[in-house]
Amino acid sequence: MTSSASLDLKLYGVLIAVAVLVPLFAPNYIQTVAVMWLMILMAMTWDITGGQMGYNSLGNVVFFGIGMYASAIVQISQFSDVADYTASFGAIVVDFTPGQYFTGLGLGLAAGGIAAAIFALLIGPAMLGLRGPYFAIGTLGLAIAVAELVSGWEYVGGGGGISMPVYPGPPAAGPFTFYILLGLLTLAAHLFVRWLYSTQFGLAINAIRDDEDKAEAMGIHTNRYKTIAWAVAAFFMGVGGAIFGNMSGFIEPLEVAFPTTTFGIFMVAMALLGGKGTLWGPVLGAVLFHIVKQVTWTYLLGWQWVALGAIIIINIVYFQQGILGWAQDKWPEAFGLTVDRGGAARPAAGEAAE
Amino acid sequence: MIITRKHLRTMTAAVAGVAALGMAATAQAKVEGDTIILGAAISLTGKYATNGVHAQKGYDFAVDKINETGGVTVDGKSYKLKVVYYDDESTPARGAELAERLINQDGVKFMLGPYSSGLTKAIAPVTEKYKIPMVEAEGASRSLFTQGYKYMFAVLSTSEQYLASAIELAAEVAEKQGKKASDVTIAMAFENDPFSLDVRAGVVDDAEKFGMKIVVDDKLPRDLSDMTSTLTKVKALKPDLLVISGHSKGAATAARQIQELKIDVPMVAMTHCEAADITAKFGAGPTEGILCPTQWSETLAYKDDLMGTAAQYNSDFQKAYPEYSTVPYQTAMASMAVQVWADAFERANSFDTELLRDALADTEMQTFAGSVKFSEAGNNIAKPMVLRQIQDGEYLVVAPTKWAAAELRYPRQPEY
Amino acid sequence: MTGETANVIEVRGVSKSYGGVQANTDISIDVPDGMITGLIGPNGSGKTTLFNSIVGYHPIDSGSIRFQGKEISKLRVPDIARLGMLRTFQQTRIYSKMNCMDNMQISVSHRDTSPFAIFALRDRGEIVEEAERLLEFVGLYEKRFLISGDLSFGQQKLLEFAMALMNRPKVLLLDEPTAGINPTLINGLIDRLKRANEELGVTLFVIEHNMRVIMNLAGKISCLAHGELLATGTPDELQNDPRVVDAYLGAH
Amino acid sequence: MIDNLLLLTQVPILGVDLVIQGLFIGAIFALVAYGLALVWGVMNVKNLAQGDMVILGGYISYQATLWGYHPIVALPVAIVVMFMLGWLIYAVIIRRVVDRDMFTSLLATFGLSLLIQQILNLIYGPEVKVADAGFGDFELGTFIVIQNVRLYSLLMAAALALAIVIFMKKSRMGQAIRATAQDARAARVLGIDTDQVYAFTYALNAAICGAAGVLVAMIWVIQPYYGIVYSIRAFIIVTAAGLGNLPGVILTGFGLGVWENVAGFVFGAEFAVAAVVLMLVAVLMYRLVQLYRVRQVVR
Repeated sequence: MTSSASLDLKLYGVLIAVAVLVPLFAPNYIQTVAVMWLMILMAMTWDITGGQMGYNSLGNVVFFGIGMYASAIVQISQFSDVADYTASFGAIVVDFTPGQYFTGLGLGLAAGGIAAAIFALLIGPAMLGLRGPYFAIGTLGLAIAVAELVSGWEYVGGGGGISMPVYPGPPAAGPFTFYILLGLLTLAAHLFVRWLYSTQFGLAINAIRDDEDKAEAMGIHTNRYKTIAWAVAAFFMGVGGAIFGNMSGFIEPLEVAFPTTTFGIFMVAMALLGGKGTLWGPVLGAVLFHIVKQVTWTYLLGWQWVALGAIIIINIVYFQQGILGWAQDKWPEAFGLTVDRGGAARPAAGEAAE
Repeated sequence: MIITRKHLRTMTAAVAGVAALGMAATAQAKVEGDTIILGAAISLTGKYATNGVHAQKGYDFAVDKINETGGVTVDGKSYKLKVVYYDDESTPARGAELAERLINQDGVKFMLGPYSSGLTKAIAPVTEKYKIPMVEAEGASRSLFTQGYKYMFAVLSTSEQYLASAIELAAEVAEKQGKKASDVTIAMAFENDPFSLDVRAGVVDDAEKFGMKIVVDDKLPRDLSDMTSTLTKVKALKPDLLVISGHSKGAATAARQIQELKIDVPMVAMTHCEAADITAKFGAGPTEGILCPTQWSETLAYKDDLMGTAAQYNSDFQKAYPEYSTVPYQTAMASMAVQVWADAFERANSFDTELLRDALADTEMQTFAGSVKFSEAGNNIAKPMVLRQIQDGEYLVVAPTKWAAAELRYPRQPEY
Repeated sequence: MTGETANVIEVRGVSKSYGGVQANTDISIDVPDGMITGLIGPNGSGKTTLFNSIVGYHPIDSGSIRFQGKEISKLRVPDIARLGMLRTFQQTRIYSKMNCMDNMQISVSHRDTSPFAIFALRDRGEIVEEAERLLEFVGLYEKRFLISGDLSFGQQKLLEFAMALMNRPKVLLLDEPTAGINPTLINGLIDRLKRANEELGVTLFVIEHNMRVIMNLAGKISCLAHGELLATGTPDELQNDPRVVDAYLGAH
Repeated sequence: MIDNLLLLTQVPILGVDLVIQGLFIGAIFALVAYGLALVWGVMNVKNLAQGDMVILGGYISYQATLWGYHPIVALPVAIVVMFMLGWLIYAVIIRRVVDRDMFTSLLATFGLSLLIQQILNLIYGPEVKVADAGFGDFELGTFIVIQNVRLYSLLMAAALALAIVIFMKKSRMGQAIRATAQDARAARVLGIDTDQVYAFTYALNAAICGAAGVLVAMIWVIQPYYGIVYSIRAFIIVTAAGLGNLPGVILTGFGLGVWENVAGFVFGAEFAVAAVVLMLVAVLMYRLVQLYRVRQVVR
């Protein structure tokens, strides 16, 4: 197991190196790489329930949107009544001092994470009772329903959206700040998830994935574990949504906050591409997916979505275990798994291999 | 440990991939040889793509026309224009990302706007941040002009004027018939998106001004394909005026279902009639009498040296793009934006973005599509909105009176 | 006969029907503390249904089930498991994508629900020791880092048994522990069941088809037929009970 | 909302109108949902591309109008073309996901749905298209207008459903499909080529969608991205009605159509979609409570 720990260290090194080198040598790519951090975060947090616990959600994007709207409400209510602000169609503009702005931003990010986590804790016990495809369909429905409800909620501007407070200071500093925030969040989330998987909790959600009825029969508090796992994912998605909302500058329900059929599905595709249920698979999948997306978008204009659809199909149909899953099957030792090579094990008390 | 190295190699490759992308794309610049590069993120796919394509064709048509007639002269040298497009997929997040990309990676210094207010709202903060001037032709939401943007100029009239003229017209008609304007009842159906809600705000303001009563106020979901429930309400409440806005999709759905449910409201106004081509889709009979606000009409008496008169632009464009039976105003506005840029380059006589911004701010010109003079906020205050009515399958200007080519037919007498 | 020993499970007048089929009718069985009790009966006689009623898989129609004197017929599976009553499955169930050690570690009892327990690091000394000891006990120590799904069926059964012991239950309900196991290995298994009962003090309640096994194992046996309790007694008594012999002969 | 309810009590005929129009919408939903129930029940494939196949059928009828034919001509054409296309999709993609876990088919067909959308977008562009049937209408009383095209669609949907039911009962293939749905392994033992059955079932579903699409294009509007609307409703109906329950699917389809129309009227159109999707969540929750393995029946 120590080899995998040192491997982890190296990989963190690579990620941090990328995070430092991009602003230094490719400052034009800050925005693109910032979105890449977000993609990693999405794939990784999806994998907590999807890969490790066997609950394939198609609606985790709901936490992203809730976090975004929670932060918007908190940040705007620092200086104005939210309903007045949205009803004015952008006529109310406030120049912030950096102090005010960052206080609001800090509160907003916290609110985003907390609101999303609370939402997960509230709906978790009910939604997580659904199994298999019903959970997938139910969560998809939930995400669409919340998006539609927010669209009809005039307090937050409904379908008209909200302009977020403008970043104070020089123009290049804004993206850089959000780049750093997203990078740090992703790193923190990964470290947290890595720790989580190393605890009894990680084993419990793996057990639920492998056989939930057995886990119940063994007395595991399955509902508690499932709900907490989803809330952890929700918290990070919520903070991610809050940062992304501020980065975008303008948010609205259907396409920015709750993009069910884009980000919502991408996060699943990315985790599957890299290999679900592994620590680094979703990271690898997100990086590759993002690069492929950027390349097709640049060089296959008009065909990019066709390419994306084809990639998802090929990935799912022909290559389901994902890159790391495939590698794990091929070189199990490198992942700390032991394989029976026959004869190695001592036949124990008359129990020979059958 | 085999996998360790493998693993690392994959990661390195990924990093290298990102870096390679960076190297590959920064080659372009604002001016290459004798070509001025303009940049635009436009909706070529997704739900705004119909109008996105209309706008793109407008840009292309004007660029071709300018290049054919000698290009743009800056500092004694003649330059051709070229537009770099990216597809924003009709999503604001994508639009903002692409604007960054155009400016940062492609080195574009002169921007043309995207389609729709939502996208413009997403992109304007970016262009503003980098102090890159942008002339936009498709973002009419008035909230764009309350943000204090200094580098954004819009050639079109703002969205609250879209249907406001219909309200005024309804008030006029009411008074002519000896009723009070405040007796007029209005039914509204607006798509739940930034643009349409802005149009709605303009209608609400004007209705309040006249003291009119709003009896139906529905917001249509974005993937609407059926507005029966809204129209049923309209049918029961018999308002004097029905106003609808929901891009091309909303216009097509509304036109079809107004016919199907035999809605007999005396005055119906909706945006995007031309873009949705409702007369061709459903025939002249059912669409008779529908009022369509437009930024431009080929019957208006504007003209300029490049395009000639509005009518000439209309026929030239149809020659270039025979698939168009009528030229949508989105196209005309887009062409106008390119003309504004060309004019600014020549007046500034420089490629300095600050000088160009000032030149744009000082613009005072007439084009085939109307006069241009920007307010402090960047919107065009020299061009009115006109209201056309579908009369026997033709779009005829009925208001304002100054431009009217036909009498208003009231009440509308459709054949269902 | 078991007058002196307290009964750890008391089933009283339990009936259960599924969609019109009466699976259990008015069944009363006692499972004395610290002993091995057997449950036999031909196929379809309602043995597994009774097990499921006891461990909380479905509601019962009438009757009462007590565990250590506490009424449990309205509790759910995990709650009952946490009281200290576990069951194994006829179709062996383990966490097939995890290795044996992880299977063992997650099988510790879940009575402690403090955050410290939930988020405690795995691979802690005492747990590892216990897991290794029990794997040794069932003869799977050498295979402890194998993915459990790759084990043979018999080994999976042993692992499931070890996992149950890891939980330190008071009572363990075993559903056909020898089904599908190579007959030559059955003696080793019987031996382990007995040792678990004697050395670890776990009360066993065993469904078994194999008469030889159950006669060898249990001190007291109940026989079901057509959902009704036919007879209860020592192995000898049952073997000589004509009703039991009839039930089996009639079934075969 | 109160206003709308008041209006409904003042003009009760409105309610009748809403219900009638809802039933027409529901008929199409039911047809699409029945196809989904078929593939879901027989081969355990959750076809997220269901709605996109409907839209594809719609474009076939639009293409017919471009060539100068009446859109109704496209009905048999769409059935045949979509049947063949369904077979092809089965052979290339679905065959490989049939036996996989349940999530796989969801995602694979999501990819398929992206693909169909985008290809339609490339061919026809994103504009809204319609195929006008011009069947006219008649009035029911003084208020309610009924479009003949909707009435015919309802009848056609009913005829189609009936034909499928008879097919399932009487034909060899239909019997094979039902056998496979009950127990694929047993069907194989009995000598049924289940691969063939699966291919046929998926193709049949595609054909049903194609037919529904033709009706959709004649009644509403089509656009490459409209598929999701029909997919979601089909999933709601099948989830609520259960598999292999044709009367249930049809009733639920009608119910959903009416509910969507009435909810749009009462809560305002902006909540129509939310009302429908929340219905899905509510149905799932209800089923969950039903299935909840508590010792005592939930009170």
